[in-house]
Amino acid sequence: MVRFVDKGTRVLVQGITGTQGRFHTRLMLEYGTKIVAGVTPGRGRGEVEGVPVFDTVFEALEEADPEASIMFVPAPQAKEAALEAIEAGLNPIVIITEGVPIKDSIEIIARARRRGITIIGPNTPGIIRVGECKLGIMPSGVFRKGRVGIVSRSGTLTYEVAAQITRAGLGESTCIGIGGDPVVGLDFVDVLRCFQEDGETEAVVLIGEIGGDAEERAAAFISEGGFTKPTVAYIAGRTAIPGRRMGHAGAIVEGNMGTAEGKMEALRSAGVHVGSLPGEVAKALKRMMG
Amino acid sequence: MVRFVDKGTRVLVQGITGTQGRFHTRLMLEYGTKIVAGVTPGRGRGEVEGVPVFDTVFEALEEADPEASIMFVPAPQAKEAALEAIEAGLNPIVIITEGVPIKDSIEIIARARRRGITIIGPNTPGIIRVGECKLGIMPSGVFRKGRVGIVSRSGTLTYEVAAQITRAGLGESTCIGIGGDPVVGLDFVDVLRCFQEDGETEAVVLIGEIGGDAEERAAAFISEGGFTKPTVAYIAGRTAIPGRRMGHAGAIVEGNMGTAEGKMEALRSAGVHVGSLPGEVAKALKRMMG
Amino acid sequence: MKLLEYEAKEVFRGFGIPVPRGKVAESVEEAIRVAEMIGGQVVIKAQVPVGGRGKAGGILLAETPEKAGEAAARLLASGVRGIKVRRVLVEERLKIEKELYLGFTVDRRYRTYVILASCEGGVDIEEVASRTPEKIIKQYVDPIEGFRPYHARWVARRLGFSGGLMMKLSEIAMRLYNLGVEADAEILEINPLALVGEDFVAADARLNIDDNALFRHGNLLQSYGGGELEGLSEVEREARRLGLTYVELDGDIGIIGNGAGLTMATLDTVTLYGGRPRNFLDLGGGAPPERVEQAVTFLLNDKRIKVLLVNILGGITRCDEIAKGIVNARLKAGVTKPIVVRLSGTNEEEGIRILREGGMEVMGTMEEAAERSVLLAGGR
Amino acid sequence: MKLLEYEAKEVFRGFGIPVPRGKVAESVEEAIRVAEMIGGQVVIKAQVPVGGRGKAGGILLAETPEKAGEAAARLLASGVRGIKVRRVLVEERLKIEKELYLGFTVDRRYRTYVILASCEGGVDIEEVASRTPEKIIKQYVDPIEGFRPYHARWVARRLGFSGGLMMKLSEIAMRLYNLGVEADAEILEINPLALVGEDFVAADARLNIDDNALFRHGNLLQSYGGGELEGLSEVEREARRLGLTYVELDGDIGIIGNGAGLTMATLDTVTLYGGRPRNFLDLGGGAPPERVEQAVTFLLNDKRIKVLLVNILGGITRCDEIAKGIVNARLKAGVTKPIVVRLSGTNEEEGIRILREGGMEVMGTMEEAAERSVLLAGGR
Repeated sequence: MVRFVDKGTRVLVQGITGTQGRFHTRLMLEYGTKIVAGVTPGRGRGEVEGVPVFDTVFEALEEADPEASIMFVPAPQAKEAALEAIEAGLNPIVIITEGVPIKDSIEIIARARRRGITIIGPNTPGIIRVGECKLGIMPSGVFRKGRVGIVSRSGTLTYEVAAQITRAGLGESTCIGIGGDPVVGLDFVDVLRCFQEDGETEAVVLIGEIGGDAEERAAAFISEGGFTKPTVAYIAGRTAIPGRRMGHAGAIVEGNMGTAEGKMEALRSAGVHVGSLPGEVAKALKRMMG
Repeated sequence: MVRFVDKGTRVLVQGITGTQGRFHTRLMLEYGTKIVAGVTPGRGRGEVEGVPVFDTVFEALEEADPEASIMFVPAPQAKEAALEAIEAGLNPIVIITEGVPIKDSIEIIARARRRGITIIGPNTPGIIRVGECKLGIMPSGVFRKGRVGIVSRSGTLTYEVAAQITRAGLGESTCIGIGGDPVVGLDFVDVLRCFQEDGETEAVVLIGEIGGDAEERAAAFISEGGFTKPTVAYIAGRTAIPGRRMGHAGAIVEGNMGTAEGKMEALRSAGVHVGSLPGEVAKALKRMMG
Repeated sequence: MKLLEYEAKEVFRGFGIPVPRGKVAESVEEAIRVAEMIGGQVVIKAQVPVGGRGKAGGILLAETPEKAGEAAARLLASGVRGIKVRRVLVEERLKIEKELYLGFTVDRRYRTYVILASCEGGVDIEEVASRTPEKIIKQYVDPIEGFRPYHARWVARRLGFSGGLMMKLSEIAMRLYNLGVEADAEILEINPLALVGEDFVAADARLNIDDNALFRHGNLLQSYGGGELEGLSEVEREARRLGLTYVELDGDIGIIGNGAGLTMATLDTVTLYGGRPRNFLDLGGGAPPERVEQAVTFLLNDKRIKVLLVNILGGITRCDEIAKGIVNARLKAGVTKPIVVRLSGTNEEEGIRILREGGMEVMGTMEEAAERSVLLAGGR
Repeated sequence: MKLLEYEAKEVFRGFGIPVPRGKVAESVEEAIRVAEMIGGQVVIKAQVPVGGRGKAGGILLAETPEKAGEAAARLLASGVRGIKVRRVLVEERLKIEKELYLGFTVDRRYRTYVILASCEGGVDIEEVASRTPEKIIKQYVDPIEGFRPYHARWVARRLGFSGGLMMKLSEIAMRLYNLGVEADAEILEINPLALVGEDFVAADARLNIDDNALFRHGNLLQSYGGGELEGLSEVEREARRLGLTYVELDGDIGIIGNGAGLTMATLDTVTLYGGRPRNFLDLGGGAPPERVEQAVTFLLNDKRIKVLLVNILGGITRCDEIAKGIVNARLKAGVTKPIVVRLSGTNEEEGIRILREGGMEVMGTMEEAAERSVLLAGGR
C-alpha cells in the first residue's frame, strides 16, 4: 500500500473519550478525516464530536465499518487495544501513545505483521496526507499541499521543518512520523519504498536522530538504488553524550553505534544532501526542485 | 498430502535413547522405515541401532535431513519436542506419547497448523503404510499388504481388527491411529479425505469409540458425499456409563453427547456398515469387496 | 481431578473471581460457628462430587445459626445420590437479581478452548443448549492469540451488558479463562454467576483438572482432590490405590483388557452375548507381566465376580511371560473361579500352553472368549 | 532503570541463574564480616553504575578478611570514574576455567529480542563484535513463538558444548531470556559467564529495565534503582526530583525545547554557532504552561548558565499561555540573566507581545535564536 490512508479512509479512534482523544478527534474531523467511530471500553453508546462510541472494536466494526485506527490509549492499555484492532483487521493502526513498553511494541508489531497490517508508531505524531486527511496530532497549519514527502523519527522537529518547507513556497504530499521509540512499526526504508511509488511525491525529507541504525539502513537502501528521488536529510543529536538518553528511549547512542556523525556520513555517501541546520533543509529542497 | 509417509520418507526419532524409543527404532528399521537420525537433548554424538543421535533437531536437520518425525518423548517434555520439530518443518509429526496435557496438545496442533504440518496423535499407535514403512508401535505381524484402509482412535482394538482382516485374506493399505485423546491432530474426516484420494485404498474401516463427535462428523462427511468408498465401522463403548472415563481421557460420555449408540446410528444413516462385534468387520468387508 | 465446590471456590478466590462469603464445615458445631460469623440467612450445601445436588436435597436454607446447625446435621447424617456427605459449605445467602452461566471447556473439533456464556444461568446448561442454542454465546479461543480482554468485553456485550457491569463481567470472564488455562482445566463452570446489586458473584463452582497435567500442579494435588475419592466405592478406591484404570459396574463377569478401546470392546461383546460385566479394567497398551498379575489378583478377590475374562492383545509383548503372570496370580490368590483367556502376540503358542496347563480356558478370539465367559457365569 | 551489579545478581538468583556467593557491604566492618563468612579468597567490587570498573581500579582481590577490609576501605574512600563508591560487593573468588558472554537485548531492526552468546567472555563484547563478528552467536527470537528450550540448546551447541554442560548452559540461557522478558529488560548481560568446574556462574551482571515498563514492576522499583541516582550530579538529581527530562552538559547556555528531536536540534544548532550548551531539557510534546514555567525556573537557578534559550514549537498549544509562564518564572526567580525565546503555534502574536513586554528577546527561527544566545553568552 503506497498511501496508507486517503480522503476516503474510514477511521476509528481508540481511546476517543480521553482528553487527547476528544481534542484530536475534533481537529482531525476539522481537517476532513472521515472518523466513523470511536472506542472506549465501558463508555460505549455515547458520542464524541458526533462520532458514535462503542465498547469494543468488534462492535464498531459491525456498526460503522472502519478501515484504519488511530490510538490515544494510555500506555498500559496500548497493547491490548492494538491487538484488538489487529484482530479486527484495521490497517493501518496509528499508535500515538507515548511510553509503550518495548515488550508490548514487539508483540504488537509481530502480530500485525502476521496479518499484513501496518503499525505506525508508537510514540508518533501520526500521518498526514496533506489536504486530504490526518491520522495524527500534528498542527495542520504548518502544512500546505505540495510535492515533498516527509518521514521522521521526531515530532516537533518535523513541524519545524515542515513549516520551513511551507514557508519556502514548496509544500508537502504526505508526512509520516515513524515514531521515536527504539521499536516502531515502520522504518525509513519502508516509507522510502512507498514514496518511491507515490506519484504525488517528488522529493523527500528524512529527519533522523541518534540511536539505532535506521538512518544507516536508509542510506544503504538509497545507495542500492531502492530510492531514487531527491532526498534531503537532517539528523538531530550531534551534541549527544554516548550512553545518555536524550528525551526519549530511542535517542541514545549505544557504544559507538548510532552517532549523528555516522548517520550523516552514511547518508552523504548515498548522495543525500544532509543539512547541518534544520533551516538548510528547505533551502536545499528549493534548489533541487528548481 | 495423501500418503503422509512412504518408503522414501526420511524419519527422525525424538526421544530415541529411551527404552521405548530404542525398542521401536529397531522394529521400525526392521520394517524398512528409513530412520536417518535421532534426538535426545544432552545425549548427542551417540548412536542407537546405528542411527546417529543429536542434541537438537536443528543439528539433525543439518546433518541428516529428516522429513518426518516420530516422538517417544515423555509427556512433560512432549510439547517442547513437538514445537522443535514444527519449527524445523518436519511433517508429519507422529506423537506416540501418552498422557500429554490437553493444553499442550492444543498448542502443538495450533502451531503445526500455521505451518501446514500434520500432527498424528498424541496417544497414537502411529501410522503404517503396509509393506513400506511404519512410524509407530503397532505389531507389524498383524498386517499384510492389501486394499483396506484403517483409521482408528484406538490402539490394541485396531490390531485386533487388522488381524481379522488379514486372516480373512484381505489386507491393509495404510493404517492410521488418530489417537485416543480428546484433542488430536487428525480427525476421521481428515483421514477419510486422504483415503478418498488414495488409489491403493479400496475400502475403509473406521474404529471409533465413545466421547466427542468425531464419528458423527465423519458420518456427516460421508452423507454429504465427501467419502464414497465402502466403509465399515466399529464403535467401542456401548457399555460405558455417562460421566465415567473408560481408560483414557477421550473415552467419556459427556451429558448425552458422544454415546456409542448415537455414533452407530449416525454412521448407519450415512450408509456405513456398523459391526456389533469386532469380528463382523472383516466379514462385512469381505462381502463388500467381493 | 474433580474439585469439590468449596475447593473450586478457594481456587477461584486465588484468581480474583468473587465468591460468596462462607466456609466449609465438617461438623454441626463448625457449621453453626460459620453461620454466626456470616450473620443473616445462610445456605448450607453438601460437598459431594455429583451434579444436581439441589434437586437431590443437598442444598438447604437457614434463617438462623441454630437452623443452619440443624440443616448441617441433616446433610451430614445423610447422603446425596448415594454418596455420604462429609462436609458442608456454609455461605451467605445472596440477593440474586439475575443468574448467568459462564464456562470454559475444551472443544475437540476446533482443538481449542471455548468460553461459553448465557443469560440462562442456574439451570442445566446442556438443556439450554439443546432447547435454545441461540441463548448460548460461544467464544472460541485462538490458542496462539489467547482469550484477551477485548474478547471478554465482547462476550459481556453480547450478553447484553454495558458500562460498569460490562467491565466487571468481562473481568470475571478474563479471570475464568486465566484460571482455566493456568490450572489446566478440562471443565470450569460458574453456574450460576449471580448478579447481586452491582456485582457478580460465583454462586456455584465446578472445576475439573486434566489428569494428564497434574504433574505440574503439585500444589493443587496436595490441597485438593480428596473429595473425588468420596464418590468412589470401596473397590474403586482400592483400584485407585493400586494405580489401576478401573470402573465398577454391577455385573458378575470380571474383565481385563489392554488398551481402552479393546477393553471397551470386550465389555460390549460380553454384553452383546447376554453377560453382565462387573467392571472395566484397562492395563494400557504393552502392559508388563507383573501388571497383568496384579490386575488378575485384584479381580479374583472381588467376590461379586463369577468368571474372569482376560483379553490381552500382546502385539509386541511376550505372551509366555503374560501367561506366567496370570497362572501365578491364580495360584497365589488361591481362588478357583474360572478364568477365560484370550491371548495374542509374540510367543503366543507357548503362552497358550502355559495357560492351559495352569487350568485356564484359552479361546482364539474375543468373541469366543466372551461367549464362553457368559456361559460360565450362568448365561443370560 | 539501571540496576547495580549486586541488585542485578539478586534478581538473577530469583530466576535461578547461579551467581557467586557474596553480599553487598556498606562499611569496612561489614565487608570483613562477609569475607569471613565466605572464607578463602574474595573479590571486592565497587558498586557504581558505570562500565569498565576493572580497568578503573574498582575491582580488588583479597586473600584474607583483613585484606578484604583494607580493599573495601580503599574503594569506599575513593570514587570510580568520578562516582563516589557507597557500597562494595564482596564475593567468593571463582576458579574460572573459561569465560563466556551471554546477553539479551532488543534488536531495533528486526523488532524483537536477540540472545547474544560468545566464547569470548570477560572482555568488551562490542570490541569482539567488531573485531571477530564470527565469534558472536545471535539467536533472534520470534516474538510469538518465544525463545524456547531447544533454541537455548542450539545456542549452547553452537558455543561448542555438549552433554551435561550443554544442558546446564542452555538452562541458563533459557532463564536469562525468561528474566529478560518478565522484567522488561532492555539490556541484560552476563559477562563473563564463568565455567567453574562443571558449573556455570554469572560472575558479573548487568540489567537495564525499560523505563516505560516500570509501571508493572512496582517490586523492582521499590527494591532497586537507588544506585542509578549515584551516577547523577546534584543538578541532575534535582531535575529528576522535578520529573524533568534533563541531561547535564558542561557549557553555559541553558536550553529548553519541546520534543526530543527539536531539543537535540537546538543543542546542535547552538553548538554549530560556536556556543556551548549547558544542558538538554525536553519538555515533551504539547507541554502545558506550568511545565514551561517550572523548567525555566529550574534553569534560571543554575549559576553556570549565562543565557537561557527557550525553543517551543507549540503547534496546537496556546502560545500566550506559554509566554505568561516564561515571564512569571523569570519574575519569581528574580534572576536577570538574558532569555532568548523562539515560540511558534496558536496565538503566536499575542505570545510574542507578552514576552517582549516581559523583557525577553524573541526570535523568529531556531537558528536566529541559537545565534543570538551564543552572542549573548560571549560568542565562540
